[in-house]
Amino acid sequence: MSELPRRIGGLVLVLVALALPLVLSDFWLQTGLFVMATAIGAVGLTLLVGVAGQLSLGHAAFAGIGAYVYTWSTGESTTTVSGAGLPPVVGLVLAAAVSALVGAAFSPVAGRLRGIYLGLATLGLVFIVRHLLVNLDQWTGGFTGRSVESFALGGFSFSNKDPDYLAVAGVEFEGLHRLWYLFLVLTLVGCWLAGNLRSGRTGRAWANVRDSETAAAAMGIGVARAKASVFVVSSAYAGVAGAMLALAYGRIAPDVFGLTASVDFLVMIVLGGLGSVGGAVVGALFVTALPLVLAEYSGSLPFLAAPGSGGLDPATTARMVYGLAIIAVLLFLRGGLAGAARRLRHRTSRTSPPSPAGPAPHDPISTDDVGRPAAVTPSRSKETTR
Amino acid sequence: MSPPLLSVEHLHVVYDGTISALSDVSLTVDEGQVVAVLGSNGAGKTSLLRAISRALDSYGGAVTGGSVRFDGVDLAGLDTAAVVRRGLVQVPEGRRIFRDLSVEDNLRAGGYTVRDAKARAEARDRVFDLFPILAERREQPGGLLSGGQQQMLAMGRALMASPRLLLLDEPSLGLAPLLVDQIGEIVTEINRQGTAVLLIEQNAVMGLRVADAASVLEVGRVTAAGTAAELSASDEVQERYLGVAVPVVTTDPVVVDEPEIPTAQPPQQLRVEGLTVRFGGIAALSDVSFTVEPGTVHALIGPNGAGKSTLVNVLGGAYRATEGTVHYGDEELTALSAHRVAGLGVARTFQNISLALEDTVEDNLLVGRHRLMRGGVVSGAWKTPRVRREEREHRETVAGIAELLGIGHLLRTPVHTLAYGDRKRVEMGRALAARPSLLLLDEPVAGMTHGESQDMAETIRQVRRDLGLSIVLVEHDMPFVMGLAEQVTVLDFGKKIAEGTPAEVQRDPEVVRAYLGASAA
Amino acid sequence: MSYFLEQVLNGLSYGLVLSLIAAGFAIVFTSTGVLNFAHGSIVLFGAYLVAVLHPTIGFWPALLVAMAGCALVGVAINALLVRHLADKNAGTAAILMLGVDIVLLTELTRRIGNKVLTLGAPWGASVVRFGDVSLPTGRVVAAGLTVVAFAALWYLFSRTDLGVGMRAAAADGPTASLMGIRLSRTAATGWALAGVLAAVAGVFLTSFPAPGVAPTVALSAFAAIPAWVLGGFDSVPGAVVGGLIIGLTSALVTGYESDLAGVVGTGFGEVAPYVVMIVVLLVRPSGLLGSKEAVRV
Amino acid sequence: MKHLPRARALSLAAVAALALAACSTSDPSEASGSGGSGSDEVETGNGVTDDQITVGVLTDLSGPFAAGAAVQVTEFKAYWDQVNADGGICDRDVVVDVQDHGYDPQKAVTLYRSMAPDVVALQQVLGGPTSAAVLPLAEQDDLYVGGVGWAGSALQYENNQLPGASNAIEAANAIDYMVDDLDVPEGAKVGVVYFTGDYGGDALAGAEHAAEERGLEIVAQEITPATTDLSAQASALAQADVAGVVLAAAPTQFASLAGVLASQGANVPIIGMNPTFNPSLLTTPAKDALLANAYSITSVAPYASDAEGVKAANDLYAKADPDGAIGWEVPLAYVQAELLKQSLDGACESGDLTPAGVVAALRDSSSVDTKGLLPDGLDYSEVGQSPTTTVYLSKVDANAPAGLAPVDELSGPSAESFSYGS
Repeated sequence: MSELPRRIGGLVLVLVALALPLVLSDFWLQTGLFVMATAIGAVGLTLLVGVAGQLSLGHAAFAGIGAYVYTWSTGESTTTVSGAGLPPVVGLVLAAAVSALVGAAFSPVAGRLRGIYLGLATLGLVFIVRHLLVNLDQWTGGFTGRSVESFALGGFSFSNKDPDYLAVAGVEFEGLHRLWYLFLVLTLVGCWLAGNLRSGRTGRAWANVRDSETAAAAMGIGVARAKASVFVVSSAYAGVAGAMLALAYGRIAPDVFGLTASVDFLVMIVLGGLGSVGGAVVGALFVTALPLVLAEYSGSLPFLAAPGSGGLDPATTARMVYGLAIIAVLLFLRGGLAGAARRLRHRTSRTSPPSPAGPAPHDPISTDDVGRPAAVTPSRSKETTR
Repeated sequence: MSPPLLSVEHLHVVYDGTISALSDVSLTVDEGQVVAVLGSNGAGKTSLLRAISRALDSYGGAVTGGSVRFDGVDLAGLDTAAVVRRGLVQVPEGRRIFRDLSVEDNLRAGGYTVRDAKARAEARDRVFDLFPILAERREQPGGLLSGGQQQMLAMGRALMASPRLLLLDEPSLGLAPLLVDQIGEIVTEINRQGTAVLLIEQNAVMGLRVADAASVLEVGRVTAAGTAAELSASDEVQERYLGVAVPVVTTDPVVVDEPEIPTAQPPQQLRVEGLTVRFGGIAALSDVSFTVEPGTVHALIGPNGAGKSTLVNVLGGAYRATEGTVHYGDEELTALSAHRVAGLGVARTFQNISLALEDTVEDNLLVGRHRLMRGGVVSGAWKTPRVRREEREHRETVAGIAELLGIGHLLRTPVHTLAYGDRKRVEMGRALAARPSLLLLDEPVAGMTHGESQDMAETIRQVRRDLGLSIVLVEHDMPFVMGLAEQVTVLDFGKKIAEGTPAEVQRDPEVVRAYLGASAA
Repeated sequence: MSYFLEQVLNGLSYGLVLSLIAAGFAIVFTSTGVLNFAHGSIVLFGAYLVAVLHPTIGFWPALLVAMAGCALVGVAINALLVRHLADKNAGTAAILMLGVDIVLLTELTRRIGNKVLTLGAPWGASVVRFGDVSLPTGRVVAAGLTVVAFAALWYLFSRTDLGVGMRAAAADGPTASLMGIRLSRTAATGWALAGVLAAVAGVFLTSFPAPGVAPTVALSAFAAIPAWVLGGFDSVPGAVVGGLIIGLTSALVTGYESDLAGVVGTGFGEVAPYVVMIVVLLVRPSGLLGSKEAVRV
Repeated sequence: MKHLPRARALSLAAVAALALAACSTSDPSEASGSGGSGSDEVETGNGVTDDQITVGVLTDLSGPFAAGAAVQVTEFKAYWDQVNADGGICDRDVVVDVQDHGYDPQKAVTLYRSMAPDVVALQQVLGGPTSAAVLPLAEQDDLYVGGVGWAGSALQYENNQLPGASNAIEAANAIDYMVDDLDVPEGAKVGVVYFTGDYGGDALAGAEHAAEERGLEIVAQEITPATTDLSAQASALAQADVAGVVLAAAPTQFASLAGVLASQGANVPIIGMNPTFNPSLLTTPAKDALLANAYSITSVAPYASDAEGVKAANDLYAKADPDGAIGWEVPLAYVQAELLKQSLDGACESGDLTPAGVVAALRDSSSVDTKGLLPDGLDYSEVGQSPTTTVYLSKVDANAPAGLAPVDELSGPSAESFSYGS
């Protein structure tokens, strides 16, 4: 049984995550906040795309809605933008709820479209939401966006104030440190909930809808309902992720939730391994942290030209490395990072025999459902025939 | 003596690294010969052709042993296109014509490898001579042709490459007896013009009539081989494909004790009345009526393409009826969506197993419990004590079901590592897990060995006895049905042609004709 | 009235350029099942090649080289990357193309810098007048060349063996390979065709009335996605229809922005194509001319 | 195994208890008085050691503005090298820490976090969305941020230094110039083509104010940076029969708009805002149209200006990178470094070389001169208003260095009457 070592490993990770703010610099703390925020979004998306097989390129739209709902509901009204001035906790709940509602409203569209058609329809959602965010400027602050109130819980603020000074074991705990713990709790709870959903009745229903809507219906699963529920859940995750991003930035603008962000979410879950909650988190770490770390440290790589000297400068190299890393993972790691990790575990643990290569992970973009088989997928059906 | 044109030696084929499709298959085709390979669904006939054409890759299969030699050359290492260029061309099962392309363009695609314009024109003239109807309809999209014409187009398309050996995969599939005879004549004519033919057939009579020699393939092995005449006379072939010699096992009257796992509700009467289903103008079922009494096993049989699967799909709510009704007790199934039908206690299996491959057997079985569980999204996410308890209870239940089906030891195993027969059992277990009062089984033993079929038959009997439910059984395998069902409905070309007890049906001249072809009647 | 007419002509000519890009998406998709997120970079690459080469070899030869170059890049992407994916499915292929896009775009951006590279197109900034309506000459040439390109595509697909083979492969790959059609070859041809179309489109996206080659051109190519989708994923004629609809929509929404701003806000021209796309998909889930097959069990 | 969750909960509680035990809410640094004093009398803080001052630059070396940013980085470095050669500031050498955010706000915020503890000021944060993300954080940290662009929205931050007149002032001056010198009659229509966002929005606000003052009517057309073909916008403007156009966009849009307008026979003046002109535009097909109709208004003196400061800047750049691209970035980079130097000097003099001290020094200066790089008498003492109302007007000219021939320094009546927040 690999359960026990896994749990111990998880416990160690949590303890390390708890201790990290004691030693990390602001750069790493800020990076960690972004990673945790995007991880929540990626977990939501992996439920939608990986588990239930509903391709979405519009995840950032829901994150944007969450971010703005949080910012508006917790913000104070000023001469240029309005705000409801609600407590931050309420704002967080509202962010999840409103995103979920929009997800529910979109689910009839999802019911009609499949595969890549659904993906590109959701792509449209990103542009429409962005348009609204820019134009509804009395709520959103328009193109330039608006500032975000810091999080607070019962008089304790997750910023540099209230209390003005807080130290743990001699390390001063500023806003970043405090937010770290808030985000850690949200991330752990988010992953735990997603894991429960995935392994329970709901997750089985979603997976069956993905594999075959006909078979799912024959098992008594209401296909339309299952699709709606997964859209709602994943949108709620995106909403929370958006609120977390808003907190991590301190100021939000519509451009943060554009096409790039949507695509990044998708890259996270594909790199991580579709349908795997852990994979989504690792994917978020990879996609979010790698460019930041490369940007920060590429200057110390010896073989590169100095910025502005016209040669292959660190920044360009960092971006290239990021692109090449994506390509390399897809070319060499079956089932993404989670798949590679699974194989590594099998190889290292003597007790379990090396399992044969698993089936190709489910492919949400495959056109099997809409018409012709994609040649990349040499029409291998999920069915077994002899 | 010159070497045979095609020689297959000790061929082994495996799919997905686990599922064995062919074991130690050997056969030869000589220049100018017609050789038939007979076998039922899932016997491995198509895999054999794919192996010969080097087309296994795209289906996840691989040759793991043995060799295929064509004209003395080992085909290993060649790709499909190279095989075609050597003069070995296949007509795939189900015709697979390019529906959006015109007849002419279909032929053109067939002649893709022929670079010489003159040779191509000649080949086309030959095809139009052989199939005048294709010349008439050359401008039309292939999809608009009738079934028989499509078969002709598929054959003509292959002949465009002027092959030395033509591989035909079930050309008689779903065709009316008269057309089957016509196709048989065409095969003979093609052969007379100098092309050797390897013919794969379920229709043993048709296969044996045109072939010089034949092999019988059963679950990936050659179980009989010889000249066509020898095989026609063989009892085994008669028994296997005609179901003639099998004594009818009279099923004992069912003693309904206290069932161990009671059904949710007692089974109801299933009434199918005047059922018609059309797909784009083509009638898959016309005016079919029958009744399944509560607690009985009712078999639906008929040749390939008779409409059996369509019927199951209507019963399960996957297809809409064009006309007619289906009632289960007081409920009209034809008015309900599939998941509501399932909610009434109607569960089904699929002909092509439809399981979540990455998940364990236990998780797959739990899917069947879906309709009986109550945990929602919110309670499931937070794993409330009630949800935990429910999950535990249902896991215990499906463990019991797995034991009943003999797969208890596989509960924690991912499905993709299982052998074919076990997957069929998981599929059945998932349906049973839904605690149905009516179970629809779509070809539960297709592709199983004789021994496995016998086990499955025993399981089905046991299930009915222990769970006291009605079973509608769609099967191809006649002897299997004869030993199990109380009532049999025979379909052919979407129409009901006979009904009665197994013994009655077996003697019905219509049934014999449908199964054996026009000339046998 | 002439204002309206001018917007319509503008929209249609821009739409034809979009349809070249959309057709590239459609051809790659039908021949290899890949959602080519790097297509925009390939369009930019084509324009960049013309901009770099035209001073030495002249505009038209440079265009020919660019067409060949883009075709080559496409073929190389397919042969070196797509065919070697660890998980051969359309989802990972799409993400792979994102990776390719990042690499290509970064390098091109670095090379272009903040300069506006010019193409040296012979038509310069001239315009053609039809009565009181004027249209940039480049657009007229674009329309003409696009019509020629689509005529050539039609000829290829309906009159040549290769084209018929590609259609057969797109319709049913495994069966086509049983006819001796090498799928690797049809796939390579598809990528090459898309590259050629991309180079042509790149030239017209960056020549007058656009000022020249800048990295944002890769973004403009994204505007062709709604055109592709609403035409139908697997349909080249659909790409033409989709391109025209999207071109017309953007031109009219932008041209009448001041009248529309009260209703839909400013900058709606960017969003309108996606709105049209979603509406069309809801009415016809597989696009206007996409093939739809009955879903059977 | 079943009680592992409980074990986890227990350990969590243990950690929490430990953390509480180690907690403290009284600041030790407050007790020890002013920390970090150097050996001399000057108080120091982040980014300043006994012999070194570190200033930060967050720029875009891999995104859309990479090329222009590279020019500026080169000029920055050359400038500080020169200052260090002359003895440095406050007896310390100045070191520039350049980081690349690639026009990505997420990177900008993260890099800011890593840089903030180690710099005394941010000489430059390039880009609208990136500086919008960084400015509020820098304001919390009381850190000087230089030359973000010229959008009025940045004026509200006390720590922000704007190099010259804001976009609204530029646009208002553009309208004034059209009326006063280009014979645009009262009652005429003037087009404003602007980028969505703070840059364009600010320019539109200035133009609208001026139009009201001068009795003109505005025809506004919003575009995005992805709009490179302005046919539709040009047609709409020609249809409205505008007598002039103000453009707040980027070079590609400038060329497209000028070309299309001319091709439609609308030969009206087009005045582009700050970063809208680029010498390479004169190789495009729109060259003739630009030469005939295009003007540029800048907050910083153009490259071809013969002011002393501009000459110094250009010479310095020519020495640092003889093959480098020339353009408006050169004087801008120089003057940004110069402005920061003046603030650092001021902070040094007042004995407070901390980040807050640098901001205070900036806000103390009500009349800054920069040897003609920026208009004289810049007033940074009023937070929220443009430091000047004077701008530079140039005409596109193929013979001038960097393609712009200086015409005039102007401060029009409606630019002077413009006020933020009114």
